[in-house]
This record gives sequence, structure tokens and C-alpha cells, in this order.
Amino acid sequence: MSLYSFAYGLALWICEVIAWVFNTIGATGIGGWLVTPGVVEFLQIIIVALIVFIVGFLVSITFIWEERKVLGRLMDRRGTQVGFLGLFQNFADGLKAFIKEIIIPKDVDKWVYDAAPVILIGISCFMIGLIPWGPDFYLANLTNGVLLVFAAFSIAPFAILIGGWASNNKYTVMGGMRAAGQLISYEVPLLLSVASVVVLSGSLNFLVIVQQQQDSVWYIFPLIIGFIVFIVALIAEIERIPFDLPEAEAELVEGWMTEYGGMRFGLVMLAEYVRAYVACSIAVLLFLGGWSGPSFIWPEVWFLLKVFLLFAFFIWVRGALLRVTTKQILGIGWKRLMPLALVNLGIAIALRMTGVF
Amino acid sequence: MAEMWLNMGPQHPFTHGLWNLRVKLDGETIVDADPIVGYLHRGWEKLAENRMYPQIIPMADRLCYGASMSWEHLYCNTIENMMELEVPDRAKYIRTIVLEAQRIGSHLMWLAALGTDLGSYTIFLYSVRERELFLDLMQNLCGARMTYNYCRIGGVRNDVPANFERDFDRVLTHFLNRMNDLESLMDRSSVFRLRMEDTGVISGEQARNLGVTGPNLRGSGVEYDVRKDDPYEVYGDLDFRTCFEKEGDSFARYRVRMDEMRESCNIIRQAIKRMPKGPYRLKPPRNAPKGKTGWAHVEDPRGEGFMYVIGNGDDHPYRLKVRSPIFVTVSAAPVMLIGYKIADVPAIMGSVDMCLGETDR
Amino acid sequence: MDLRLAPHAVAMSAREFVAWSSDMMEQLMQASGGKKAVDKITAPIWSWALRNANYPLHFGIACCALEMAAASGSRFDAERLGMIFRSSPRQTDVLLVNGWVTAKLRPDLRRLYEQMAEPRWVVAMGECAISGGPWYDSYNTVQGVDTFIPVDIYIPGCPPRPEAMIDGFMKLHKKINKEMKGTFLEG
Amino acid sequence: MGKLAQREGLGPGGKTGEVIAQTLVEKFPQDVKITKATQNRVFATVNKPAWLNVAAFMKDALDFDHVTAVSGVDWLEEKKMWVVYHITSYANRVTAELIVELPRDQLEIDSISNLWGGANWHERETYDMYGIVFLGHPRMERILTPDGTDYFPYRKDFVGGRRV
Repeated sequence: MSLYSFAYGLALWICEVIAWVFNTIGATGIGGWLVTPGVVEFLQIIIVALIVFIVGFLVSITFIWEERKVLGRLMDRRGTQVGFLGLFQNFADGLKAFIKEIIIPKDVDKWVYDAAPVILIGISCFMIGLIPWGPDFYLANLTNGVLLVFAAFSIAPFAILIGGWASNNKYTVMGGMRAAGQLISYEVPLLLSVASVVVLSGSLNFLVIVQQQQDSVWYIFPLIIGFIVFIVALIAEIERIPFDLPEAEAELVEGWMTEYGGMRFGLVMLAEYVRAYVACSIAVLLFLGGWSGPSFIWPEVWFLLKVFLLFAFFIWVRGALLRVTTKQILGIGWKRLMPLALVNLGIAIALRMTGVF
Repeated sequence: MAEMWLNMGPQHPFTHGLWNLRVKLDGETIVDADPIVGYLHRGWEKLAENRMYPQIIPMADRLCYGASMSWEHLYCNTIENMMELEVPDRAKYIRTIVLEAQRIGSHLMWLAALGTDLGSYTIFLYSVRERELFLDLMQNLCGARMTYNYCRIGGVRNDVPANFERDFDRVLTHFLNRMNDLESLMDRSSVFRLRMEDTGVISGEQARNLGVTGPNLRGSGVEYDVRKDDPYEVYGDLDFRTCFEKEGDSFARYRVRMDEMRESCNIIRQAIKRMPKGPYRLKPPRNAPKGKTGWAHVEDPRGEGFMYVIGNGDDHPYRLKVRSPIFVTVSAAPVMLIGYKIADVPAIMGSVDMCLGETDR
Repeated sequence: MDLRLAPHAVAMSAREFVAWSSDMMEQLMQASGGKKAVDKITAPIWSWALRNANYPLHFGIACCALEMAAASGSRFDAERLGMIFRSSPRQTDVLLVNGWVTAKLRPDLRRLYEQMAEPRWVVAMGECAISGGPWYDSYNTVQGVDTFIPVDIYIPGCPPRPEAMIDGFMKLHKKINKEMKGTFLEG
Repeated sequence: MGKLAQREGLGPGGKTGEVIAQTLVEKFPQDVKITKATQNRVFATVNKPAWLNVAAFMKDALDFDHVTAVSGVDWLEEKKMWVVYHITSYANRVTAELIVELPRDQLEIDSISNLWGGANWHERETYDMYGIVFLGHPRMERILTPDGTDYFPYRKDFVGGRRV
């Protein structure tokens, strides 16, 4: 009972109902055309996309709730209490941002100023579609899924750069520059550690990678160094506390988001958490064996469990550490992560050559 | 490369209080700094001239609201010095205990501000949580959380409440365990050391010349503490160590304040044991002779607080001068800032523990 | 296409068309009473959202700022009410004035108020913000914030306790609930 | 008073208040008048013309290294103003209070901010409040009052804001 078959059944049923209506009023031509496989296929893909998209957003929103609550607990205080257990806080934020007045500062580069949040939220939503949750719960089973996700993943700092540049404010320009600097120093170790996973699994398709991990061992054990490099680079990629220079609250007011208010800020905030969701799910898929786990629970639930636990680790890192400066970020990126990533790649190739995998 | 002036302006997350650090940047390195103060100037000394002596005590609370007890006490010391009053012993001991409790509370507020500056919201909340305990102690004693109005000219307002020693002992033991948590969160975290070590270096010689005092001076290797070298109240009879470091960077100033918190606990414990019975207040005269002057300086948690008063013949002071330690430390800020990155500014100015209420008076 | 076939056609640029169609839409909703119905239905939702997610500005002036910090501490957790301290005026709804306003600060505070997006409120915390407080006879203090900014909530106290500040925000919630300021189609 | 132990970062300095007062009077017999001198306090008045030399002498010979405060006092009836300097010597643990009198119509005095950087902002504040000009000060401007104030608030003849 995969998502596609369920969607096909639903699409077929809808087409038949509409076809029945047309037939009764005599327009049998349209009724007949509606039931053809082409239309049903089209409706099926739309339904699958809708389901995956909505579910992806719901998980991202519960990330915001999880962050508030776990961070609150770390700091010996209760998190937000809006609604039942604080679950409605996200909807309150979203609706409030929706209502706010749209302010465009006077001499700001209008077109680019609007484009930055759009690019950011567009790229993040695009990535939601690429994440498979289970063997039969996915939108796209691409042969080079990993490549596409990381291509989309590294466009966001570009959007932050132009957003910072366009809002005509000294702080935001600095925030944008830092995003560019941070991207350069963290993209290479990230991709190197992903390369080591691809070397071991032999394919770029998420489903195949997870299948390989189910057969043999999870890739976190042979490539433990790779996992550490991947997690650190990921924290830098989604700009969370130890590396959140572009949005450094203390010295750059709000970093590159200073001039964004109302719904633009709401979109950017949502994009940040959607990217966190995608980042955690990629880490789970590549290293923690995706949805493999004892079978008394559905595979999708296993996947979600691991994703939420990994994000709880990110929150714990945010609670414990302080922010580093740009000089140190680049230092860590080039001097620490790069050699580790190369060593890990060497290990992966060695394992592959000796036929262990 | 073209340099640009950047306003880390009155409304900025890192400015605790209101001041505008105009910084000239070459890329991200600071080439020149020009602090602008005066956003909180209310003409305190002019207002003091048309108020009676006891009426100025609540005004002195609101000079530096992070450590209001030490400013109240400084004002009362100045007037006692002018009127040549001898404060009863029990009042001296109570004052010393309350001053040291306020010093810990003020250092914890500084730690909270430093936490948000460096990006860790946890340090802010842990130190504010510990500070609440000391605020409760002060509330039992003086009735208010922050602006106490507790010292009087010639003593203190009321005697200590019931089980005063028990509460203090419980809070101090609890606080000392918590200090290990705080230090593990910061001293042993390499990210903290990475940010704080050798940023904002100021040498002992420069610090002395530029008038920097208090923990900022002791962080640069000058062992000068007004409590030790010009003792007032009962500091002469208690034995405690003047904590100082040699490097003179932000981490040294941080270390000095953390050791000072432990020393304060030690002082409070000694003072509580030796507190005598007896009167806690004497009736001061209402007027002071015209032209009579008096001054006093104390070890405020931020530096050397100093007040100079001239009598006016009736119950108003003719002139009341206040020296604020942060007013002078801010004038030395460019020396600490030039040459560092803009990302280091919160770490440097956070380690200096700004309080703008006293700077602008 | 030969324009002569449609003599009454009006040449419009894209931007004019957008403006024309939104006006037409506006008048249609106005005339048909649809706007009033939608407003009446959605207003409680918007005001619920505004109440439970009003972000104060991370801006401390004087002693009341320390009480504001204590209010966001662990004991009087302000985040229970959905209050997160944002440091940019663009993203905040409530300007919390917590301290005496001097002549030097007044133009900057006015500009801060104007930078905030529209459904915004001002809370004057402490005697100094309400009426100049203990500095009533100072030559440099503005006697009360409401002389140059419209103030919604006054929190008395010098400094008011953190519970008083949170109670002030609860009063603000009541005011937002009564005002139903957020109407969807009006914007 | 505690033993004068040698402390970190400070000179030996064994001179007490009386010794310092004595050396000051010998060096500037007609300019410096000592009103009182105790173990760690010295109270004196200095004539205006010799003020800079006295300050330089105190900084170099008597190792006074910290300006605690520079305060102006306005004696409206007697038509004069005081500038009261409090200078501390860490090594000797002595604080000297030096009063310099200025006629009210000619408010100028030599600036000591080149000797001690700490006095820089104190002098600017005293100018801002009393209008006393410090000659040779690197940046003689107002510091606390908002731009465009033309009055000197702390003078006795300024009655601003009295609404009581």
C-alpha cells in the first residue's frame, strides 16, 4: 500500500465522480476523457505532492515547537504555553506575521529585496519533496537525489547575500558577507563526507543508500569521522548557534534580517526551520540508516523518530555553546574539518577497495 | 579600502544601557572608536542640590541600578565623613554583608549580559536564576528587589530579620555549587576561551594612566583594591584575598570577577560570624555647616566609586559630585577596541561590565 | 489584432490593470457587505494571533530594563506568553519603554517607534516613562513618554516587579482583544 | 592600617601623607598651602598659574598615577569658582585633594589630560556643566548634554526645569 497506489486510487475515485456528473448532464465526451489514465496519473502526482508537502511543513513547524520547549527545559524554564502544551505558538507567530504591515525601506533595491525571501523559501520547499520517508512514502525516487538536494541546499547563502546587500543597511551587508564566507568554508567538508557515503553505497539514490545500510551496517559506524564532520558542517550550513554568524544577534542587530518585517520575516523564519528539517533528514538518511529499525513500528515513524532526536541534539548544542567569530569559523572549516574529511574519504575508499563493503 | 563609520547605536543588543559606540571599520577590523554617552543624562547632581540629605538616598539607588546598595552606602559614607559621625559597629557589619551580597548580584547581572553578548542564552538564564536568590535575600532584609533605600546616614534602616544567618548560609552554599556549573559552562568550553582570550588587551600601565579601576584594572595585573588599601566599614578586620590576573585581556577580567564572587561569599561568612549585638543606627544632625566638605571612595563592583560633598548651612548640600567608574572606563574603550574585529566588540565591552545609569548621571 | 473591432476597448498598462482590478474588487466587497462579514468572522482569529505572539523590542534604557531581563529569566518566564525579545524594530509589535527618556534620546525613540510595522503598541514601564518619575525637576528629562508617542499601557512602579510587567502585558492582551485591530481585508 | 606590602604591578612607595605634603610645600613654597595632611589624605589649595607644574611634579616625583575626579564648584556670591582635583597614588595609598580658585569672569585653567588620560572626560564634563575651559585639552567639547545646548546647567544662576 504505497503512497502512489493510495493516491492513484483516490485520483481514480475523484475522476469517476466528476465523470459521472458530466455523463448525467449528457456531456459524455468530457466524462469519457476524464477517466483516461493520463488525467488520473496527473491528479495522482498532484495529490502525492500535496501530501508530502503538507507533512513536510507540519514536521518543520513542530521543529519550532520542539526547539522552544527543549531549549526552555535546558534553561530550567517552561517553554511557550500558548494553546495545548504550546503547540499553537507557531500558528500564532505565522498568523501575526501575516497581518503585519508591509514595510519596504525607502532607498532599498526593491526587486532584489523581495526576491531574497522568495528564493529562500522556494529552495527550502523544493528540498522537502526530495526527502523519502519510507520505502513506499516518497515523492520522487531520483537516481541522483543526493546531488540535487545538496545543489539546492547551497543556494540559500546566496539568497542571504543578495538579501543583505539589497536592504541598504551596513549591518545587513556584513551579515550577507559573512554568509558567503561561511558557505565557502563549510561546503567542501560537507560534500567530501557525503562523497565518502556515496563511495561506500555506490549510488546517489536515497532509497538505494538506505537499502545498502539495511543490508550491511549503518554508515555511522565505519565512517564515524565522516559523521562528525558532516554534523559540524551541517550546523554551519543551517546557521545555528555555534556558527550563526549571518544572523549574529549580539553584534549585527539581526544580521541580514534586520530590514525584513512582517510576512517576509515570517517566510525567512519558516525557511530556516524547513532547512533544519531537511538537514536532519539527510543526516539520518545518509548515516543513520534512514527508516531501518525493528519492524514493530512503521518505517516512516522510525525515520521521524531519528529526525526529531537528531534535531534535539542540535538544540542541545545550541543551549551549551556560544557563538564563534568569523576568523575562528574559517579556521575550524579549513584547518580542522578539511583534513578530517579527507582522512574519512581515504577510509571509505580503503574499505571499498578491500571489499568489506 | 574605504573605511566606514558604523553606529553601534543607542538601540543595539550589545549595549547594556544606552550609549552609541561609533566605530570606524576597515572591512571588519576596528580602526578607530568614538564612544558617545549622554543618552541617560538627567542632571543628577543638580537635582541633588534641591533635595534634603535623607531624600537623596533613594536617588543614589538609581545611579547604577545594577549595584544600587553600593551607591547608597557610598552616599551615606560621604555625608558621615562630612558630618564626622561614627557609625555603630552592628551597622558596619550589616553594611559589609549587604554590600558583598550586592557585589555578587551585580557580578551575576554582568555575567548574564556577557552571556547574551556571546550568543549563549543559557548563561543569561543560569546567572539570572542565581541572582534571583540574592534578590530574595535582599528583599527579606530591605523589602525591595533592586532599589533598596536601606542605608541611612549614621547606620541602616532596620535590623536583620529572623533566621537571617540561616538564609544567607543556605543561599551561599547553594550558590557555590552552582558556581561550578557556571564555570564548567564557560571556563572549560573552548569556544568561550577562543572568544575571550587575548581580545581587548590593556596593559597595567595604560590602565592606571587612563583611570580604569576595579576588576578591569585588576585584570591587567595591578593589585589595587579600595577595600584592602583604604579600608572602610569593617574590611580592615576581615582577611580576604585581592583577586587579580596578569594578562589584561577579556578572559582575565572575567576570571577576576568570578574569583571575586567566591571571595565575597567568604567575606559574608566571616562578617556574619563576627556580627556584634547593639544599636544599628544613630540620629544624624539635620543641617551641615556651610562650606564644610567631605568625600569618600568605595570599591563598587564596577570600579572606584567616589562622592564629594560641600555643606550649605541648611539641610541641602551645596554641591554633590559623583565619580562613576564606568564613565572613565568608557573613555578608555578605544584603547581596548582598536585592532580587533567587530565580532570581538561584544566580548570586550561585555567584559568591561557597563552600567550607563552612573555614567551619564 | 485590429483595434477598430472593439472601439470601446481601453489601453491599459499592466500596472494600471492591477490597480484597477484591486479597486474594483474593493468596491465589490464593500458594496456587497462581504467585507464586513469576512472581517467579523476572521477578526477573532487575527486578534488571538496578535495577542499570543507579540514580540517586545530588545531595548533597555534604565533600571526597569533589569526588571525586564529578570522577567525573561527562569522564574518569571516571559516566553510563556509567547514574548520573544527581537532586536530589530521591523519585527517587533510592542515598544517597551523602560526608563527615563532624555532630550537626547527622544528623537531616536520617536524614529524607533516609526520603524515598527503597523499593528504596534507602546508600553510605558516605570514611573520615569509614565511621568518623569523621581526626575520631575530635571532639565534634560522628558516628563512622560506619552508627550511624543501614543502609549497604550502604563505599568506603575519604580521599578515595577517582573510580575507587574507580565501583568501589564496581560492587560495589553485584553486591550488587543477588545480592539480587534487585525482586520484582514483592510490592509 | 595594613602593612605596606609590596603589591603586584605597583611601585614600593612608602611615603605617607605628611611626607608628601612636606615635599610639596618645599618645592612650591608660595603656590601650595596645605590645609590638612594625615596618613593617607592630603588637603591643599594651589594657585592657578603654578597648577600645571605642581601636577607634573606630583605625577613624576611623588608617583601619583590616578585622577579620581575633577569637579567644578560655583560660588555665585563670592564671584569665584573652584576646580577640585582628587588625585590618588596607588603605591603610597594617598589621595590628595587640590583646590584651585578661578575668578568667575575668566574661567580658564591648564588641562592635565596629557599627564593622566583619566582626566580627559572629567574635564570635558566639567566644561559641559560649568563652562570652565581647560587649555590644551585635545577635544574640548560637550559630552553629556544633547547637541545644541547653549546653557551651562550646573551653574547656580541656571534655574532650568524647576517645576516643583
